[in-house]
Amino acid sequence: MYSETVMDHFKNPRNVGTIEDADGMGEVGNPVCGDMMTFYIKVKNNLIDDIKFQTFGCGAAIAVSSIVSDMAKGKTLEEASKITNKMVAEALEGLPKQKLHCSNLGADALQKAIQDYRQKKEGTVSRPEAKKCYCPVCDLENPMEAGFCTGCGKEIPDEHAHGH
Amino acid sequence: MYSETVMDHFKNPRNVGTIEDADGMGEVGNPVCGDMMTFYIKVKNNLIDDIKFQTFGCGAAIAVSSIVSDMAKGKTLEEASKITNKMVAEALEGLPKQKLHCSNLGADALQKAIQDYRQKKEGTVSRPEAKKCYCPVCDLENPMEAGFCTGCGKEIPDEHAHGH
Amino acid sequence: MPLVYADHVAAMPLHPKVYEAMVPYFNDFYGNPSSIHDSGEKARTAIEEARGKIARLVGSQDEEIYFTSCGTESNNLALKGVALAHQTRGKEIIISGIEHFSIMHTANALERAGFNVIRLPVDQHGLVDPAVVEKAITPQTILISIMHSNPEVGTIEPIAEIGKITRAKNVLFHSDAVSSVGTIPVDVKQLNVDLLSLSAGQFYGPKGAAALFIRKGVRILPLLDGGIQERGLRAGTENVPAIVGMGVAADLAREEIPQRLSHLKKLQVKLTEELPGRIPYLRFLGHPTQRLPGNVSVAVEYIEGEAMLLFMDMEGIQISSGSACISRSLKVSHVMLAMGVDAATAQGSLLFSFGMQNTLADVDRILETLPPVVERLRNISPVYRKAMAKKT
Amino acid sequence: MPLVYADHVAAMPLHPKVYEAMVPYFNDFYGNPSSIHDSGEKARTAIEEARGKIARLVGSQDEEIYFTSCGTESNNLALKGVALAHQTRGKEIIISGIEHFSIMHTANALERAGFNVIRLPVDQHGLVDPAVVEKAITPQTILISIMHSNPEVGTIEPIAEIGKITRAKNVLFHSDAVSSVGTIPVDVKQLNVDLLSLSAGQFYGPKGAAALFIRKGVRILPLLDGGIQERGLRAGTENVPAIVGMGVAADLAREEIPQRLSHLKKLQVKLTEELPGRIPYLRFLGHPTQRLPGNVSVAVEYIEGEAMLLFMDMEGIQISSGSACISRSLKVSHVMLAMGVDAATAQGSLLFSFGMQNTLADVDRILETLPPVVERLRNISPVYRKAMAKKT
Ligand SMILES: Cc1ncc(COP(=O)(O)O)c(C=O)c1O
Ligand SMILES: Cc1ncc(COP(=O)(O)O)c(C=O)c1O
Repeated sequence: MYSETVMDHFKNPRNVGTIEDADGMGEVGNPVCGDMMTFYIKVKNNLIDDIKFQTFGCGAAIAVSSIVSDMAKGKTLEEASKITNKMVAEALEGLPKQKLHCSNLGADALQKAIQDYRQKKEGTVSRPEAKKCYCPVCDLENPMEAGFCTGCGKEIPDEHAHGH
Repeated sequence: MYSETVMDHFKNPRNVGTIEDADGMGEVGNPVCGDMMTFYIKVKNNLIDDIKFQTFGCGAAIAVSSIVSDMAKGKTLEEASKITNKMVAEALEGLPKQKLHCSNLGADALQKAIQDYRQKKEGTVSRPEAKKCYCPVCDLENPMEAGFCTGCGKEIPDEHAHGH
Repeated sequence: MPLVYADHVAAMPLHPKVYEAMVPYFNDFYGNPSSIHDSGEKARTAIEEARGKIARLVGSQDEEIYFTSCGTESNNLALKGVALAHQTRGKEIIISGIEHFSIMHTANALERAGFNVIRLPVDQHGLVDPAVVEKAITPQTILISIMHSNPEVGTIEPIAEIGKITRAKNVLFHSDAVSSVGTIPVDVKQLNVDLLSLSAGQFYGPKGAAALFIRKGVRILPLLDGGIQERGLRAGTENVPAIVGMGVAADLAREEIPQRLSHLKKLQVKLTEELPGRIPYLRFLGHPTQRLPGNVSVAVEYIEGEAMLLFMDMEGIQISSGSACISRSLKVSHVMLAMGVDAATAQGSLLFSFGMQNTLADVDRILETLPPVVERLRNISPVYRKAMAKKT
Repeated sequence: MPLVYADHVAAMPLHPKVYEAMVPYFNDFYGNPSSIHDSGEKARTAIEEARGKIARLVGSQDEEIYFTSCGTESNNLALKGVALAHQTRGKEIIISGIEHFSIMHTANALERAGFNVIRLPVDQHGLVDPAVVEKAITPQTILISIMHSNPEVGTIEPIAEIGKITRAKNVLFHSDAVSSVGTIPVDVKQLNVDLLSLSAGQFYGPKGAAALFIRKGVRILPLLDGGIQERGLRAGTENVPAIVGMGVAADLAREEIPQRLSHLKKLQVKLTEELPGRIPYLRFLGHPTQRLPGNVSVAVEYIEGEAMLLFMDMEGIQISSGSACISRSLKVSHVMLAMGVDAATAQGSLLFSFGMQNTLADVDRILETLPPVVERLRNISPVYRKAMAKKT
């Protein structure tokens, strides 16, 4: 099911943990929905000097958190802000269709931590991002990331599937 | 599918043939319907002295003709008249459900030959028997002997199935 | 006395390589393809590989192949699934008069549910005329289903020509290719079909595995609701060993079709050519040239098929017939009637359907065994006696 | 490292005697049961023998057993077949909230087709209350379908009690006994059910064979139209080897159920008793006593199931979970939600389902392997950190 890279990051996640005196913190998801990620960053000279995460979730969610933390570490805030879901999925050598929403979550959590830092240290006002509900138990007949209609079980064409 | 007795009569049918100067002749069925039987009898002292048949039809039809001829041979006309479908099927140690109509045919053909004899020799008026159509290609949705509804394929309860 | 099995339209033996490939999926890899652990993964990988093999056999994309349990289910899914999904557009369905029961009775069921079913005639060889199909199409027509070949009389239908018409008229086109796939080349692109049924049991694969090709983008609803196996179109735990076997059988078919064609043709031609010299009053059924290789359908006049079958069976020769006495519904073959064969003649029909393990010696066995059986039955047939009396 | 397969609700290995019995039907007796020659006869005899064996396992008459291709098909046939045949009498169908997808989604499909579906609640142990069933019945009710046991949480339902009610009220009663038959005693007479689904794959039989018991006299329409196999209720060439295997598996089950009960119970009790001493914050799911032997359903709080499964799989231990991440529809188990288990807890559910080849050593392996996996995942879980922070 998972690529070797995913399994490697799942088995040996990089940068696991918390940072007590973090400069920025971002949390997304909810255990009710299956996945929850918390990112902590330390910023030095506009660079992400240290990064840690904690994740409740499936193999993909853990691997995504790990690789996002790796990708962000040492980068400037601007560079790190540009990490997209697609880059995450590609770095992991692909994710199963129904797991692609996990890559969204990882990038979202990082961005949230960066925004938190900016808000706290630089007073920048965060643009609240329009969040999609990833909740698999929500009332929506068809969660947009599901890949399948959860009502009838039928495949949802790609163009609608991952419209984050 | 068939009992040993059926197979024996099918393989070695008794009394096959025609009788040139028959005292009575009876023919039932139609090749269109799958089965056709012709019976010939010679009558001496009110006894069936000789009997022959020819049959176009399936294994059951041939076996039925054969055993009916055997059962009738040497009997008085009255006794022979009493040969019923049930007796035929029993003498053959059973017939598959969907072949039971063949036993009707055999008894019918014999009765017809006896009636023909009576008509010719004794001037008796034959009671025309109410004939059921055994034609498998007829328009009836459910041939009565079919055992199954030929429309939907469902089993037809026994009480309706062989109501000859 | 070695057995001569010449009833391949009814069932085929497994190819030894197919059986070999299935064995590990009975004993070692018994996982459920939906399970995420290694046993499940192995099963899932196996069925996806099989899907690819079947796709290559019929020229489709992998994800256009949906597994079912039998040809009947594929045909039911095609007709009912399309009917349900498209009924708001129209309620007219066109089939031919010589379809397999699984199309014919499914169409009858749809008719009872309010659909309008048009049944097209065939000519004396069993051919559907593409021009007649074209004329039958109305704006209400949502689906046309014409079989690729008819196993009872061997006729191969002009599916590619009909496909051009349905494509031009923008009507969905299904073909029941159960008796064709694996024996003769079938390519869904070349045929322009939107749906196509095939069954492993008809190409030396196992019973219990079949498939429906559904062109990408064709809307269809499932027949079996439940889990989201087969992308939601066919719920139920996959029959992994059978599907694996079907995949291997598909690969073998792809490689062997040229040999199959020539071997089966050879047997068919020999029997067709030599039978009339041994038995008078025969009538060959189906198309003389446009026919399934290895398929010889012949009516022996003045006698009945089941009786012949029984005597042949005693001699170890296993064949089939379109006689009413054989069908459990006690009806003479609707295929033969649709072709204008009279019912009495159809009663005496015999179907020899050869397979790869049959030999020319088998044909010789048939040529030796059948004539005395026919003679014996004609000798006790009142119909034969009358016909001969008329002739003299 | 020997494999510990403890996912028998998903799939079971074949019993070696079942496999042995199937082999000749792949290689030697490949005939079609509808053929009248000897090969066909052998196949027909074999499936009728299998029918008898299955009838004896569930206490029915032979002709009340109808073969299908899988449990899902049996469930679809039961619900849709009865709904179609009885819709003129009423359009109300009652199911429970913890049915398998093949009942739940079939009921949804019937709802879309105009039927009224009542979904009954269950208590925190997953039990349906017979009194609630009784109250739900109206003059429009044509069918009630309550599963015999739930494989996800192990709860066995009071089917015999419900059967008394439906019999008294003269309403048809179906029970999905797919996860029960072959593991615990199931007798259709004692249960008073009118229809009952069972599947060979759930009692060491092959995939591809299942059955529906339909009490004599119950009117039902077919789902697959075509030939008149299975007395017209299920068209399609019979999967002979699988049906033969199902028969043998049924005979074995009948003989072995007492041993199965005690062996599986032993494994279940050991795991249930020893797990809490090794891992804190567990919650056992389903009924504490009225449950399938060998079935241990437990929620490990603060972490997610798929991650546990992956680590266990790496250690050669194969199990299952009701987590949303595992279901391909990305929904948390509806069964657990119906029982009032909150979604976050359900994410951490694990299902151990033992089979006859599992041993007490396997349970030990699980007891050793799971705790470090749980610890590792809790250590990286923000949910666990927060929960612990709250507790101190
Ligand atoms: C209770 C229950 N019903 C029905 C089914 C469906 O069976 P299948 O997947 O073989 O169609 C299952 C499957 O495991 C089941 O556990
Ligand atoms: C042309 C054709 N279609 C459909 C079927 C149905 O296949 P099955 O009996 O495997 O369901 C057959 C069976 O031989 C067939 O010949």
